[in-house]
Amino acid sequence: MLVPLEHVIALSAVIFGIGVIGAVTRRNVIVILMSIELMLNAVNLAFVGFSRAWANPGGQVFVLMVITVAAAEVAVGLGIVISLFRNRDSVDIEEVSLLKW
Amino acid sequence: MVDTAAAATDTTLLRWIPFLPLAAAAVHGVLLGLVRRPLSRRGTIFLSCGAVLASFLISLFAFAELLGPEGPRVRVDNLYTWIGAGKFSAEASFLLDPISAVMILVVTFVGFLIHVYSIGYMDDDHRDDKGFQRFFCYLNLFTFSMLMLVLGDNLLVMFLGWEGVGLCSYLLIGFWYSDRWNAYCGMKAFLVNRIGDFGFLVGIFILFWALADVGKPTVAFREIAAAFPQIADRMVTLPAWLGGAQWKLATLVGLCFFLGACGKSAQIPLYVWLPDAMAGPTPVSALIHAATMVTAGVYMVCRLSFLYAAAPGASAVIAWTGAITAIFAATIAITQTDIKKVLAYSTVSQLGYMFLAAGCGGYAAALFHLATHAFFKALLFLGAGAVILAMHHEQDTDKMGGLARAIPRTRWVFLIGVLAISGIPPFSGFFSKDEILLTAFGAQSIPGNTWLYAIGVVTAALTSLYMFRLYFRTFHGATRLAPENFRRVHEPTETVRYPLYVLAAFSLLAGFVGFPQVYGDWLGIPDSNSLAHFLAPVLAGGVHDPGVSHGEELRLALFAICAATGGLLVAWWLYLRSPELPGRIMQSFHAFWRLLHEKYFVDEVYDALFVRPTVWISDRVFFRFIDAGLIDGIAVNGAAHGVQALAARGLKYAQSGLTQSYLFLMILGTVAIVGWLLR
Amino acid sequence: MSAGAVLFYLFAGFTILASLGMVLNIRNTVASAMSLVVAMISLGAIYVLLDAYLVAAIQIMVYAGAIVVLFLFVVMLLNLRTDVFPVARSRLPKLLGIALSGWGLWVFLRLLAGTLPAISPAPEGFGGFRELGKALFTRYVLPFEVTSFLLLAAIVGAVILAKRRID
Amino acid sequence: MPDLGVLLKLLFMVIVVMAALLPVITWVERKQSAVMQDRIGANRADIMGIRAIGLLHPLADVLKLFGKEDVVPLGANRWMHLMAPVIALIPGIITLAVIPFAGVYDFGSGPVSMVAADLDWGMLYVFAVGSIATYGTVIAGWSSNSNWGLLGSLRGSAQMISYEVTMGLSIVGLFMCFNSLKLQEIAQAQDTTFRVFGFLEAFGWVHALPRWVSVVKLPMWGILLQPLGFILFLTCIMAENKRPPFDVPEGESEIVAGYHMEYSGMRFGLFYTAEFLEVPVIGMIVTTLFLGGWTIPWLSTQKIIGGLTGVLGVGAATGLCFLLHVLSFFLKVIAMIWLQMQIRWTLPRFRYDQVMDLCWKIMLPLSLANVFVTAIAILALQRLYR
Repeated sequence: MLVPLEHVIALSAVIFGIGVIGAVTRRNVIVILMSIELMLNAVNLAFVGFSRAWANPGGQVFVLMVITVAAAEVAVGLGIVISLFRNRDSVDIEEVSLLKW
Repeated sequence: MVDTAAAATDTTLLRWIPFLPLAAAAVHGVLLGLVRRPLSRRGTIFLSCGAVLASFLISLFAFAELLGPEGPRVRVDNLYTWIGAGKFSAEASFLLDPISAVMILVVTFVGFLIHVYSIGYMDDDHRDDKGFQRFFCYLNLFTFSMLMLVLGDNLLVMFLGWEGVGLCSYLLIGFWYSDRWNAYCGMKAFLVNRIGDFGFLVGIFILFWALADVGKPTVAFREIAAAFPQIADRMVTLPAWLGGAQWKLATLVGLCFFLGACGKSAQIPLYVWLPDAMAGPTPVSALIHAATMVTAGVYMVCRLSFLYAAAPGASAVIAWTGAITAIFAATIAITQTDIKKVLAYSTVSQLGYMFLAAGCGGYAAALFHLATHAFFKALLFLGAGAVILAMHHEQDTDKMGGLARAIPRTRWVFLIGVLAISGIPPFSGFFSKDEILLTAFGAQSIPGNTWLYAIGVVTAALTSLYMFRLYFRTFHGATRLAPENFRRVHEPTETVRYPLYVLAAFSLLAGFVGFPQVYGDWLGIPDSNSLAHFLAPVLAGGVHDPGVSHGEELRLALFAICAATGGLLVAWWLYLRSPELPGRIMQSFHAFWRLLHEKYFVDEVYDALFVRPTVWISDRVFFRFIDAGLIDGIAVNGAAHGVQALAARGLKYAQSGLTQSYLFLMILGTVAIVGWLLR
Repeated sequence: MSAGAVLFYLFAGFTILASLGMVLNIRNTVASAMSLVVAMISLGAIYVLLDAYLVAAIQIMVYAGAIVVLFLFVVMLLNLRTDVFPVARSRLPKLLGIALSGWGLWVFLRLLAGTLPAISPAPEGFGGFRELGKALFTRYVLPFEVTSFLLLAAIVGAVILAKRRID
Repeated sequence: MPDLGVLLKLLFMVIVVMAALLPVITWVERKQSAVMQDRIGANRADIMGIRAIGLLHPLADVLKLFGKEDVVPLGANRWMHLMAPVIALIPGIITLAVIPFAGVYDFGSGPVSMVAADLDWGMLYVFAVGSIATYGTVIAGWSSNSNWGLLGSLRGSAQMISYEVTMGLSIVGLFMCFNSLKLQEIAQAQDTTFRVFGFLEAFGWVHALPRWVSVVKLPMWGILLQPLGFILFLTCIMAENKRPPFDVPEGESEIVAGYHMEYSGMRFGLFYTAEFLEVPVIGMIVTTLFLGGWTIPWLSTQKIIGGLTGVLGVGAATGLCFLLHVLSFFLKVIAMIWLQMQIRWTLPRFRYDQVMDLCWKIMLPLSLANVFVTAIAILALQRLYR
């Protein structure tokens, strides 16, 4: 193998961290969804790395599952975004704070 | 001693005996409870009676199978492992040995007859449309439970049936629940039985604890019997709050089990529920509260005979309790006027006889009397039921008299029953009661066994006295009915009458299965007491030898006959010859008469001692203070109010509605966990 | 250092830069989306380097080809030229969150060193569609089916949500 | 590091396509439209009076486009606006890398596969790359700050995503038949023939069949195994290319020029090139998948080489065979290009909703049905022949 597994996992961790930061700090709902996608990708990378390390296809199978789930999530999430935009004319997530005391 | 722990033939026949009635009951229950479409009368009859008849036939077959080959007469039908925990495993399995064979025959046969009888008896019950099917549903359920009880291979299955019959008795006593009094009686029966069941359970626990202590954790009868000698003689120290005395384990366990028997079989001090149980329909009184369920205690004592044989103390207690109960109930019965009450007290008294025999070691005698009593007492109850039907649900003998002309058939069968219970030869009661008295007379191991015998004889005299009193007051003398009512008295229908005939035949002949050896020697019949020999292999002590010479035995029998006839004559003199006499006696001994008539005020005493304090405590302390005050007030509502206040003060501000703050908190938690895991 | 390693670190750099670009570009949503695409494609390349060919192809097809296009589609549908939002209500927790996640990341990376097995050369046909297909339809068939149901639910949900009127 | 052979093959493809095919295609497009519309067509461009029936027009176009000013409209996102055409062009070019333009030959130094990158997952690669092409459209329309462009790219993205789904499903059946995703393998698998009524043997009365039954043989081409798949795939991939009749993203009569209306000069030329580049690429893919790729019907490689060896010796025979294969490949490709032209100039533009309905309501179910039927047929045949 070309690089040690640690580096792969480290890369995945870094990407995940970036995704977290994006999800926490950005206020544009769409960008938040993107950040979530980024996190999912980080997880996928970890899966692939491990599945390569142990020569076990299971990890890649689960990557496929994750991709499917991501697609579903995006479809629904963007649907929500659209209806949200229709109602509030904004994609600022802090606009959507009705459900509180 | 039972040595058949290993030698048992497997069979798959037995399971059908209890399960057919269960299936019938289940069908009824589903139709009534879920589908809510009651079956037609014909269908109900066919289903229930058919199920019981089938299980009776199967029982006959199994019995024949059992009689066939010599050797260990034990059949086991193992369904599955009910409870398996480590070394301990309780099988859901049925055991057929001579004891349970006799029991299932009695149960299914009498049960079937009473099912048939109920067709006619419940026919005029129009209190609610579903009543008919509901009644048969309960009857089938009872039959199932009773069969579980007698067929159970281990204490747990037996206990299952034990509770089941208790439940069914509750349901059937309060069958006409619209009447508060019936509901109350059912409740009373249930609660009093609970006390007994408690004793039973404690017995099981102690026994199991001791067996596990010697490395044989089991509840199966035969294994217990095999392992019992190891633990029979060890001493148990009661906890300090029970006096901390040293008890022999066998005695302790035996007494615990006997407490259960007292509850189920209505012995002092727990007999009070049985007379009130007469609130149920008469077939119920006949089946449950005379023939089968109340004898469960006797059955249990015989089933555990190996235990009681090793516990003379417990046996003495049983014998004395039985004797005292017998005479006690008999004296009460003398003054009762309600036809069913009289029979109820006589049942208590006869059960006392059985325990007397069992306590004195005559387990075969006890079972013998159990069987005969099942027949003639069922006969008496059903006859009483016929009378009650004829009288249009009038039970008070003060309003009867001279019915012999109106309902001759009923009168004759009833007479047979009376003769049988009074112990007039050659009716079945004579043989069984005689054997019991003999056993009591010969039981040297029991302190004061001669007194037991004396009590037995006196009770026999009293028995024939009150039974003939009942008979004369019901069927003879001048009628106390208004003429137009008297004209409306009529014979019951066939389905009511034919069971009476069959039972009459059996109460006439059933005695000969236990034909004493004395007369057997006259007629040159070896082993004439076939029942005893049949039961011998599974009973402690085998064929019980009272150790009384033949001449002595004959003299005792003569004595008993004299006592019975004496009672008969007294009754005849008092209630036919000079009917005004009882009134005068009542006047002169009024206080004593009242004492008897009010059943020694036992109910009142119990009410004052136990019921009222319990009710007071549970109402004032447990309900109003603990439940309503502490639990509802402080725990439940208090917690709710506290949480509400907390949330309203500060917690709600955490609910900012900002999705990202939630997300942030989530990440906070995750990071914390990860950090802690990786620390 | 082998050519594969060079490519790996190259694409790793691309990925990180693109992700940062996506997160930090606070003016232009489409630009964020585009940098996300770059990240996806570089990840796909990394998958190729890790012998996960099928996953790489699907990564590019689904993520780059469909999901992000969907993002762009929505952005354009809502016609968000630039997203300038009023001042945020809560900054502190976010910064704290960043710090904490950074710390957690650091701990993780520090503990990562030398804990994982060395990677052996991949067996023949590893990561190919044949092997994965076999695994997917034999051993993991239940998750597969369940995921298909999830997709169905998602389709229905998306349609219902995006409809103008629910009639 | 890629060796020389790979580079050579790639260069061969790129040069052939870009330098030879593209200009010709533009010319053919003009001429064919003219023929079909009963015009003379482009014929005025000349060098010192030599017109060469308009063959110089492509050159003139290129010169003109280079000469024009490259306008970036006001309020546009400059970088993206500049990048979009490149993104649009790249996928078409790099797709060429996996297309086998000839078979596998042994010139004495081991077998050489005549494809730049002989990937196991070649077809997936094609899909992946093709899915990137969407961005060109999307970015172009969005970045050039214009409502027409925005509408165009909206339509474009929706259309391309939708048709990718059906495109993928429509050739699953083919993969089942050839049991591979490797384009070279698919092509080789088609380098043979199959007996039309061969399956009748399975019923055990083949001896009762007339003699000619086992003589009638057809080349094992995808189009013969998967006719429905062929139609679906061709439709989808043409829709991907957004040329008429699927040119709703740039419908001149509705949204002036759609996503590239704000482009001018060579950047527009790049979009233009991209579209025309897609045409031969599509032709190549379809040829490889459905028309037997480089194979020559009824003449398998072994037959050719075996037949010619006696005359020319092995090396020359192989070389000749190679040339023949390349020839047949490009003939088929040109045929496919002509077919696309035909369709492009025959059918009018669909309405947008028609495009979507065609994709989701007609072709997707059809492709699914195709997959099922194929699977069942394959299983049945396996049963019969076992």
